[in-house]
Formats: sequence, C-alpha cells, structure tokens
Amino acid sequence: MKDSDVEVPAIQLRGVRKTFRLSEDRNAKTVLALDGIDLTIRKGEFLTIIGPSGCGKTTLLRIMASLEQHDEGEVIVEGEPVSEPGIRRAMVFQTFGLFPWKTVIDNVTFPLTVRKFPADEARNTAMKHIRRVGLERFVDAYPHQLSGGMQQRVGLARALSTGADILLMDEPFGAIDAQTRELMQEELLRIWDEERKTVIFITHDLDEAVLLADRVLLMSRGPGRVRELIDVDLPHPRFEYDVRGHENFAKVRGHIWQQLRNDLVQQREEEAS
Amino acid sequence: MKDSDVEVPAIQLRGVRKTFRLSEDRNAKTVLALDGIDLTIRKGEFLTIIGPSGCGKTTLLRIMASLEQHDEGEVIVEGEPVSEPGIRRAMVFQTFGLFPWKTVIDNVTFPLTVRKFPADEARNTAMKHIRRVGLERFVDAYPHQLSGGMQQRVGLARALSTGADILLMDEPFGAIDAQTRELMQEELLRIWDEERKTVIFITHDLDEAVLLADRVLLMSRGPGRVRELIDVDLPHPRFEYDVRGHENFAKVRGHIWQQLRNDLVQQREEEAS
Amino acid sequence: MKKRSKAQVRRDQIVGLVIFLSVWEIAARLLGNKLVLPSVSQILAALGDLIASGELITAMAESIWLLIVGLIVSTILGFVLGALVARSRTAYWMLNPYFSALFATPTIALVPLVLVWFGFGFPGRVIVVVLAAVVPIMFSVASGLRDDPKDLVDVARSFGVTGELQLLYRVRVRAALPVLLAGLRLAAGRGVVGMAVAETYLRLGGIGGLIKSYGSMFQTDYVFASILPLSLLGIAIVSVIGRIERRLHWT
Amino acid sequence: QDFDLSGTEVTIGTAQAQVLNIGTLRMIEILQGWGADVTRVELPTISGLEAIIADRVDVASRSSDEILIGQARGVDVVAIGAPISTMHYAIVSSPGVNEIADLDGKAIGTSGPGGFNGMLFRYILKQNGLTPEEDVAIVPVGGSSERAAAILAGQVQATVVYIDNWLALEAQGANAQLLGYVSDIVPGLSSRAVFAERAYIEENAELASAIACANLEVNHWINSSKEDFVSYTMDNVRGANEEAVSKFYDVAMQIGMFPTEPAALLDTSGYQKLADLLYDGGELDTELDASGFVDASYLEEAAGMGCGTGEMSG
Amino acid sequence: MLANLKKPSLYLPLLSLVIVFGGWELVGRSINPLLFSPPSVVAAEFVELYRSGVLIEAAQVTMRALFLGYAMAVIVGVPFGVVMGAFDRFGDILQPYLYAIFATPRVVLVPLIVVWFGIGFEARLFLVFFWSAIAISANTAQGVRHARPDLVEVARSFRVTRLQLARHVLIPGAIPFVLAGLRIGAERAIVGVIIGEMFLQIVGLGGVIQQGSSELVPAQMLVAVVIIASAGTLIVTALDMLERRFQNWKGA
Ligand SMILES: Nc1ncnc2c1ncn2[C@@H]1O[C@H](COP(=O)(O)OP(=O)(O)OP(=O)(O)O)[C@@H](O)[C@H]1O
Ligand SMILES: Nc1ncnc2c1ncn2[C@@H]1O[C@H](COP(=O)(O)OP(=O)(O)OP(=O)(O)O)[C@@H](O)[C@H]1O
Ligand SMILES: [Mg+2]
Ligand SMILES: [Mg+2]
Repeated sequence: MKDSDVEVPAIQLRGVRKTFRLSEDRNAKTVLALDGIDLTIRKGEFLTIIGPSGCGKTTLLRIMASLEQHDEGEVIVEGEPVSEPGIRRAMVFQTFGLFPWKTVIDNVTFPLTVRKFPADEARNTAMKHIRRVGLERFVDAYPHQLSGGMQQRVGLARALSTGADILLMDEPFGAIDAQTRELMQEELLRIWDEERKTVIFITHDLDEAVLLADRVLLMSRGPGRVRELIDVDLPHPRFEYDVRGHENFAKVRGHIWQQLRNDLVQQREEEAS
Repeated sequence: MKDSDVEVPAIQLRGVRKTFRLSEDRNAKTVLALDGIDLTIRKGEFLTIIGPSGCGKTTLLRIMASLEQHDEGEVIVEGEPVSEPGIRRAMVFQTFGLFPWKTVIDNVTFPLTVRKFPADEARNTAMKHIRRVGLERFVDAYPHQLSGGMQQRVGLARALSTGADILLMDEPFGAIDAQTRELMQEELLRIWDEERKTVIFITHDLDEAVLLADRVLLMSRGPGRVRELIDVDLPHPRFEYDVRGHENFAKVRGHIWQQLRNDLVQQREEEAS
Repeated sequence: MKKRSKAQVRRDQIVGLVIFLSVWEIAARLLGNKLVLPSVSQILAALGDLIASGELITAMAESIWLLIVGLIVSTILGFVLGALVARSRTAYWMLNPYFSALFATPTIALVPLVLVWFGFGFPGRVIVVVLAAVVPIMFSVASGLRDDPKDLVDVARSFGVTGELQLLYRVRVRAALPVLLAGLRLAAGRGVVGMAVAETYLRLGGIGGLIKSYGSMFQTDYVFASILPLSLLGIAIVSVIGRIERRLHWT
Repeated sequence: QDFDLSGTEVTIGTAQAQVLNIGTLRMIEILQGWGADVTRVELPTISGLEAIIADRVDVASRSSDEILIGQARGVDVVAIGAPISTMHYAIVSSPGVNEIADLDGKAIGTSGPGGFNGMLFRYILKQNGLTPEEDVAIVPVGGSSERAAAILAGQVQATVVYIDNWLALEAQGANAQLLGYVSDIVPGLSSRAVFAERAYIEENAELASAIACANLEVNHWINSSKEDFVSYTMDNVRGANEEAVSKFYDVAMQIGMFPTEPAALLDTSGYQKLADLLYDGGELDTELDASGFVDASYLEEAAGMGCGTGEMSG
Repeated sequence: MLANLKKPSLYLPLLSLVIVFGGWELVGRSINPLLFSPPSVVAAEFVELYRSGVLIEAAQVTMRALFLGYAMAVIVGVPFGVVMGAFDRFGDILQPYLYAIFATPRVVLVPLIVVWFGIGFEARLFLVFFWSAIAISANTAQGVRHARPDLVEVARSFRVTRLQLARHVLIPGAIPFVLAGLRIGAERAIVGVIIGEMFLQIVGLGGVIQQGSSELVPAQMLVAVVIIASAGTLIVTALDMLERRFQNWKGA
C-alpha cells in the first residue's frame, strides 16, 4: 500500500437508505431496512457490527459489497463510488453460499479460477487456507457431506484465499463451537495483523464483537440506524494479552449490553402502547 | 401423561454407530460420525449437547428423529424401537429447512396441515407461536425476505406449534443476537416448564448449554462419542433466579470448558505426532 | 437475478415484434415471389378473409377442443408415469425403455395403428395428441422429481409427511415445479404438433385440414394465415403456463 | 323412379377435397338427397384400402391402383364406379426442358418407391428412349405439393403432379411449364375408382346401384354446364382459383375425364393396362385379371334406369 | 427410501421385455397382417432387409443426418439457451418466436423447406437441427432463469464474467432443465430426420417406412420404426446416465 493512500478511507457510506417491498405490486407492504447510514471505515480497521436480529446488518454488508442496490445515498470504496462488486472486497455469507456441485477445494479455488490463476497456484493458496480452517481431511467432500460449522469454515477459507483487501464477513463464526471459534478468531486476527486488511465483521456475540474490534458499530432495531460507534481501546495483538481481563473490555462490553437492553425495552414499550 | 409412563425413557440409544461414505463407490473414504453411543434421555428432561464442530451432534439428532439410518445399535423412543419419523418428535433444523415457496404462516402451519387440522385452528396455533418468536409483522413474507435470525425463528415457531412431546433442536438460536436469544431461551424454558416437554438441544454456546440444561452431553471430536454427561444442579425456573451467579453455574461451565480444551489439545498433539 | 417488470417485458416484446414483421415484409417484397414467401400484408389480408368467412373460427374451435382434451389427458398420464419412473426403480426399468421408444417414434408412423384401434373419430385424434405430448411431460416430471430436494424432504418427513405419495405432492412436485413447467411448455408445443398431425394425417379437419387444403392449392399466403393461429395457440399455452409459473414462483 | 336409401348408413372415404375430387363430393350429395345417411371422411395419408381393411370405412373413392394392390394382397375389393376416368397427372418441367427427351442428364421427382407415378414416369422415359437411373436421375419426393415445390426450387427439372395442382401453380405464376398430360402420353389408363369389398357390395346391392347412378348423374351434370361446375367448385374447394378451375374444366373435357357411358366411365381395359404396367414395372408380384374386380354391371343397370341423363337427381 | 436407479437387477428388464413382446405378438397376430405385424414377422423382415443391404444403407443415411444435426443442435442450443436465460431481455424478446416455431408442425412447413433448403441432405439437416436446437435452448433458458439467486450472488461477489457465471453456476444449476431439453431435443431430431426422409427426398429409414406403408407391408415399416425407436431409447438412456453423472454431488 502506498503511503499517500493512508488518508483515503476503505469504505464510506453517506446517507444510505434501503427499503424492501414485500411483493411485486406497487402497494405492497414495505420494510425500511436501513435509514440514513453515515459511516467511514478506515483502511486496515477491524469493525464489528452488532445489533438485534433483522436490524439490517446483512443488508448493510451487502450494500458495501455492492450486492444490493441502495435507494438513496452514496457508497464509496477506496475513494471511488461503486455500484458493482469488486475483487478487492471479499464476502463471507451468513448462509455459507457454497456451490453444492463443487467439492471443498473447488469451492475455495473458485474465486481464483475465475481470475484465471494457474491451477496449481490456486490449489496451493486454497490448501493453505483450508488447512487454516482445519478441513484438510475434507478437501474432496461436497458441501452436503459437511456439518454446518464445517461449511461455514469453507466459506471463510474461500474469502481469505481471494487475497482481497477488504473482508466483509457476515456472522462467519455463527455455526462454530466455542473452541474452534477461538482458534478461528486468533487466526483471523493474525491475518489481519500481518496483512493489514480492512475487516467488517457481523456478529451477535458480544464478547466476539469487543474482542476483535477496533470499533464496534451498534445498530438499532426497526429501521436499521447507526445507534453508536464505540472505540475499543485494547492492546494488540489481542490473543497475546488477556484482553478479557482488561478493564476496558468489561467496560465496553457492559456499555454495549446496556444499549442493546435499552433498545429491547424501548421496543417492548412501543409495542405495548 | 399417565403416571405409569414415568418409568419409560423418552429416548434411549444403545450402541449407536454411524459411518458416512464420501462417495458412492465401495472403496471410498469413510467418515465415522458416531461410535458406540449409549444414552438414556428421561421424559421431561432438558438435555443440551455440546461438542466440537463436526463431531456428530447433528447426526445424532437426526438419528433420534429417524431422519438418518444408523448402521448399528438401537434407537428406542418412548419404549418402542423406531425407524420412521413420528409426529411426537419435532425438529428444528440447523439450516432452518424452510420451504422457499411458502410464506411464514404457511411454513408454520405446514405440520398441522399435513395432519389435517382445520385451517383456522392451524392458523390460530401458528399465529400464537409466530407472535412468541416476534415475527407477527412478517406472517406473509417469504423466507428469502427474512434475515437469517428471522428465518431461524420461523423454524422454531414451526416446531413449537406441532405440540410434539419431544423437541429436537439443532442450534436453534445460532443465528440470533444475544438479546433476542435471551428472550427465546426464556420462552423455551417457560414452554418446557409448563408443558413438560422433553427437549434435546444442540448448541455451541457454553453459557446456553449450562443455563438451559438438566444435563449436558459433552461429545468428543473425531469419531463422535459421549465424552461425559454432566448433571446441572441449578434451581428452576432458571430465569427467575440469577443462575449465572450461582456457584454451580461457574463450576459446571468451567468443567466443560476444561474438557473441550483438553479435547482440542489432545487433537493437536495427535496431529503433531 | 434482477427481475424485469411485466411492462418492460411487454414493451421489449412489442419492439421485437415490430422489427421482426418489418424485416419479413421487406424481405418478402424484395423477393417478390408470393409462392415462396408471401409478405406480411398479404398474409394479414388472407387472415382477414379466413376470419370473415368463418372458416378459421370453426376450424379453431374444433382444433382447440381437441388440443385441450388431449393435453389434459397427457398431463394426467404424464404425471403418473413420470412420478412412477422417477421414484421407483422397478417402474423405471419396466417402463422407461418403452416410453423412450415411443418418444422417438414419429407420430406419423403410428397413425395407421391408431386408425385400426381407435378410428379417426374424436377418440382417435385425442390419442394422436396424447402420443405426441405424453412422453415429454413424463420425461420432465421424471427429471424434476429425480432432482431430490433432500433437506426439504427431511423437513417434511420429520413433520409427519409419510409415504412416497404424500412427499411427492407436498414437497417434490412443488420443488420440481420449474422443471415440470419448462417441460410442460415444450409438451404443449408437441401437443399442437400432434393435433396438426391428427388433423392432416388421420383425417382432414380443423386447422390442420385448413393448412393442408390451402397447401395443395399453393395458396402460400393462406397457408401462413392458417399456420399463424396455430403458432399463436402455442404461444398462448406457453404464456398461460408462464403466468402460472410467475404466480407460483417465490423470488 | 327414384332411389329410397332412407335407413342406409354408409361411411365413404375420399381423397382431399380438391378440384379433381369434386365428382365425389357431388355424388355424396346426391346419395344424401336420396335419404342415405352418408359420413364422408377425407383421408389424407391413409389409403382407402387401409381404411377398408381396418373396417373404418365401407366404401372408398380413391386411386385405382389401391384396388390392384389390394387384390394382389388378397383383399377382394371391387370397383363399381369412377369419379375420374382418365389419368389425372400432368408432367411439369422447368423452363428449358421442352420435351421428355430433353430430360437426358436431368433429375426428375416422383413419389416414393412403390409409388405408382414413379413407375409411370419410368415407363414414359423408356418410351422416349431414355434409361431411368442411367440417363435420368429419379429422385423420390414426398407428395404432389412437395414435388411441385421441388421444381420451383430447381431441385428437379421435371416431375409429375395432379392436373389441378399444376393449374393452380400456373395460375399463381409458377416458373414451370407443362410437358403434357399423362392421359395423352400414355392413354387408356384408369385413374380413380369407387370401390368396396365384394361382400359389402353384394349385401348392399341397392346402395351399389345408387352409387353407380349418382356417378353417372354427376358426370352428366359436369358435362352439361361449365358455369355450374366452376361455381360449385369455388364454393366447395378451399383456396380454389377461378381461372384454374375453369381451365381444369376445359382440360377435363378435352381428355374425357367424366364420361356418361358406363363402358367409358369404368373401363376394364384401363385397369388391365394399369395392372400390366405395374407388373412390368415390378410393383406387382402377380399378374392380375382386371375383369375379376371391375364390375360395371351396376353402372349398366343404372344407365338402363335412365341415370346419366340428369333426370334422376332432379 | 429413494429408488436407486443405478443398479438394475437383470430380471426386471427381461421380464418387461417378455411381457411387451409377448403382448405385441398376441395383438399382432389378431390384427389384419396388411395393417400390423407381430414381432416374429418383423424379425424375419429385418433379416431379409439386412441381408439385401437395404437396411444398412438406409440406417447410415438416417444416422448421419441425425447425429450431425443433433450434435449441432446441442453445440448451438445450450450456449444459446444460456445466453437467452442470462440476458433476460434478449430471452424475453426471442422466447415467443421459439415457442411459436416449436409449436408449428414441420409437416405443414415441408413445401416451404423444399423451397428454402431443397430436398437433400441440407434440408434434412435443417429439419433435425432447428427444432432440436429450439427445444434445447428453450429449456436451458428456463433452467438458467431458475438459477439459485443466492449462488448467483456469491459468484457475482467474486466478479465473474458472464461466461464464468454460466459455466460455474448457471449450467450446473440448470442441469435437470438442460437434460430434459436434450431429451426432447433428441426426439425432435429423430422425428425431424424421419419427416425429411418421408416427405422430402425419400431415402433412409423414413423412406423404408414410406415404402412399407404405401405397399402395405407393415413389417417393413415396423422394422424401420423399431430401429428408430431403439436409437431413441439409446439416446434417452445415455442422457439419463449423463444426468446421474452430473448430479454425483448430491450423493443420494
Ligand atoms: N429480499 C428481501 N425482501 C424483503 N425484505 C427483506 C429482504 N432482505 C431483507 N429484508 C428485510 O430487511 C430487514 C433487515 O434484514 P437483514 O437480513 O439485513 O437483517 P440482519 O440484521 O442481518 O438480521 P440477522 O441478524 O437475523 O441476520 C429484515 O426486516 C428483513 O425482513
Ligand atoms: N451426508 C453425509 N455424507 C458424508 N459425511 C457426512 C454426511 N453428513 C455428515 N457427515 C460427516 O459426519 C461428521 C459429523 O457431522 P455433523 O453434521 O453431525 O456434525 P455437527 O456436530 O453437527 O457439527 P456442527 O457443529 O459443525 O454442525 C462430519 O465429519 C461430516 O463431514
Ligand atoms: Mg443477517
Ligand atoms: Mg450440526
């Protein structure tokens, strides 16, 4: 990365708004999924997104990936307004998004094959990441032969092997057990640290959100809005220190917890009235 | 339920073993998913299953649901050996398993329609559970119009509305944020308490495993085996006491954590050698 | 994939039609041989004449009735056979080779047999339509149902759907619907062909008879004017199926 | 006296309603006028013979060679009338081919192997000193309209089509010319026949006489007025071209297509010649004696009753 | 639970063979021999035609046009269908014409085909190729349109080209459609070549049928029909095998 780039944010959103229509016809019910999102994500930043179910986290990430068109506002990636997906952004899908007709290795090499990498180079890169996620025994298995957590890790390996600068990860560890998850988190932080990628990471695990992030984006229920952006002031590399024991960890975690609670209480009151 | 039933266990597994073949031909690589599982689940018990990714939790649950044939051993449900799915067992699927062509309400009423319930009765029952999972605004939406967490809750509502005695739940809260999850846990415990259902519940969240369970089944990596069955001695109803603060909670949680760690360490050593 | 609105589709199709007709008209005029390629205007004139004389309406009514009955019979039969062949190994090996054989046999070659067994009355003609349309329906049903939606079948089974038959209509048919409808489209086209074969080779009548009569008089413009409603009939069936599909599709 | 056919049900298989076939149409109308319950079935590819064997029609009004094939195969079908008495083919060629002899080195289109007109064409070629297959390529092509199309497309330089087809083509401005009518080139061949199984005829003698009478009446009607024929044809044949129909009438008169004399109308020698020709051409394996299956007695009886004078059918 | 189509036990096909041919023999003997023949007679006729060399030559003529035309239809039809499905605007415009042509009986178009393509090999090739290609394209296009939107999206996120999208996502997902199309296309091809041989220049197996029918020798006709039907059965069975090969990722 050139030095002159440092000023340019990785991703900038300005007044992004998105409504979904629940059926084809004009008068169908609509759902306001995102409303007036302003957000600047620095290069090399690790941002986690947390918020209640259905608040628009996935939608936001998809807009950043240019997989969804927003109704209003602007999406700027590395200084350029974008409207098409780009190879510098790689996505890990909440629903895994594996090709059922491709084996693990073929799923992982897919982005490289598409970019016409030599077959053995693609395979080597892919194998490196498959090993990272602990699936070397299953390189030739088809997705339906894998457990949920294993499928998710394939999706992860695929995104990592693209070598993209910006990783967009939608609950990438959602189906993985606590121990494996910790391994994965460590691995991800290592990669991020070494290669200084920009990571945007959705999770519904509070500990994870705080543990990994430079900043946590807290979204509010209903029309998805930015409720708060919280800086996480904890030392790096996180897995070498006992960050969970750090006083800031508890503080930030407690704060977010409180906010999410409030959101819930508020909603219940609204529903009651 | 009659008193005389009390002695009969809800589900009994005896020496259950399951191997998967990775491709059709006879000499293909095989995966030993479950090996010699012996397990007796009491009526009205809340059993949680925890274990590393790919250790066979889903396979075990599917065998209990008779969705998968085991190679060896016996599966006995309420005293009878079974080989076909039955309406007294309802399943929540890890991958949601919603019919993409049915709206939320139609997905939820599906099991009732199959059993020829009158349409309005089915609808009322379904609506009750859709409300419970907080999706009343989305009754007429299609699955692809819902967020991951919302889809999962539809699957939950569907299983609940069957009125089955035995609930087989595969990471039912895996895609749901912490706050909503807590609501759902509370709701589930209330239903369990009121209707004395037998619940078998896979999770990869340690807190959840301990918080909900009468017993925790800890599975070991590799060929899925019962590593340990841990009684959780905590007062009921759990959400009225601060069970997390209870000394037993920390103790049990700590123990399981240690066991899972050991499993991981053990595996790493095996791999290293 | 982004779905285009109905209005957009309609507009594109109209533009396409205008271009197509203009090219035809110009080509026909350049060629200047009515026997080989009549112009659009000549065909329309012939069509107007056919409508005015009432010939077309009578013929169409006869043909459409034949087609509808034939297609309904084919669909029912095709579904049953397709389901059998897809879901049962026994049925597959017992039935499939013969239906493949029937499939590959030109309907025209079967006309004499139909005559012997069913005569050239309405039943005989319906049989010809069924012979033409049933196998494609059967094949697409079989193809669709073989494409096993394993996860959803598991869901259904766990919620009390028992037996192949129930699974079939509650999950498999529904999941296979896109394939089925695609097959049904082509089968409908085959049905139209079968209908014309019945009407030109078994016994002259309906729209097929019309085409044949004008053909032997070398009235190419009238031939086109009689083929046109046949093609429109094909399109109409296809668009009815398309409409059903739209309604049933969830994305 | 008149025929009273009320209560008689009969199914008659005919060729397609073409100009050529107008006689059959009119004949059926007369039968209906006498009270018969006639079902007319236009048979396209299926021959009248097949329909009779399959027991789907009682009487057929179709090509004469069907009787010969039937007889050769042991089906006892008998001719009792003829909607057309002389050969109904025209030989048509591309410009530049002005006589049969010009066909040396050219290609001609006929119907398929086993087809009657192929054999006929071979006979004509030999008459003109050409050896089929050696001097002339013989290309079998589907039906009459396909053969016509083949000549328009320049695929063959000569072919044989129905006379009315040729006249229609000519009226449409086709780029082809007439080499001659088969009835002129090879005179004395029979063309079309009304036939049924012998057993059926014997059981329904009254009907057979009525058919014979109607046959004579129709021919009389055709011979007596061109206008009536033309206007009747224009009303009953789809896509008929008035000019072509009128021309057809003239040709028909010229080659004696519709005689009112029983002996001319159904001429045993025409069948015999046809049978000999087919046998020589190898299309028939057995020599046939036409007198066994051409039965003009009904026609003669009808003529004796006064049929063929325009008085019977009103 | 599921029918496993892979391992046919031998006795089933044999049993059905016996039933079908036995039934045919019985029925065949009860019908006038000028209209229909039992298999025994057909077999005798087959031997005779085979000996005389007529059959071999006819079959060669037919198969050449059939396989060449069908191969062309597959090579053109599948990509064309993918294009129609992937560029939905193009597909929407073209679709009605394809279905219209598909629904137009070729037998009524024969005179036009003579004028446009003559009566020889090219015309037969056209009859085989065009309708077969339409069936394949139309079905492929449908399959592509029903591609799983989530997977299309995954592919898009990795910036695939249209071609790569087709190769990696659309075609694998559309396999059942494509194969249903290939089967219907095969039938269109077979009927096409026979129509060409019966109504254009009379040659090949269609010519054998035509001759048998005009000379009232049903056995001769049936020999040709049986050969054609067997070819069709082979093609369809081969496609079934192919389908299973393509779907091995399902396990099942
Ligand atoms: N294709 C769509 N059509 C209609 N509504 C949609 C569509 N996609 C999402 N929505 C709606 O937009 C809202 C936000 O959805 P989104 O998937 O972004 O939530 P989320 O925050 O990712 O939730 P979760 O944590 O459960 O995954 C939801 O109310 C959902 O119903
Ligand atoms: N259909 C199948 N074919 C082949 N192997 C399979 C199949 N289903 C499961 N397996 C294998 O069985 C093992 C256990 O899988 P299972 O889905 O039960 O794991 P799990 O404990 O539920 O994991 P997770 O927590 O990730 O969902 C895995 O190694 C998997 O690869
Ligand atoms: Mg989401
Ligand atoms: Mg699992």
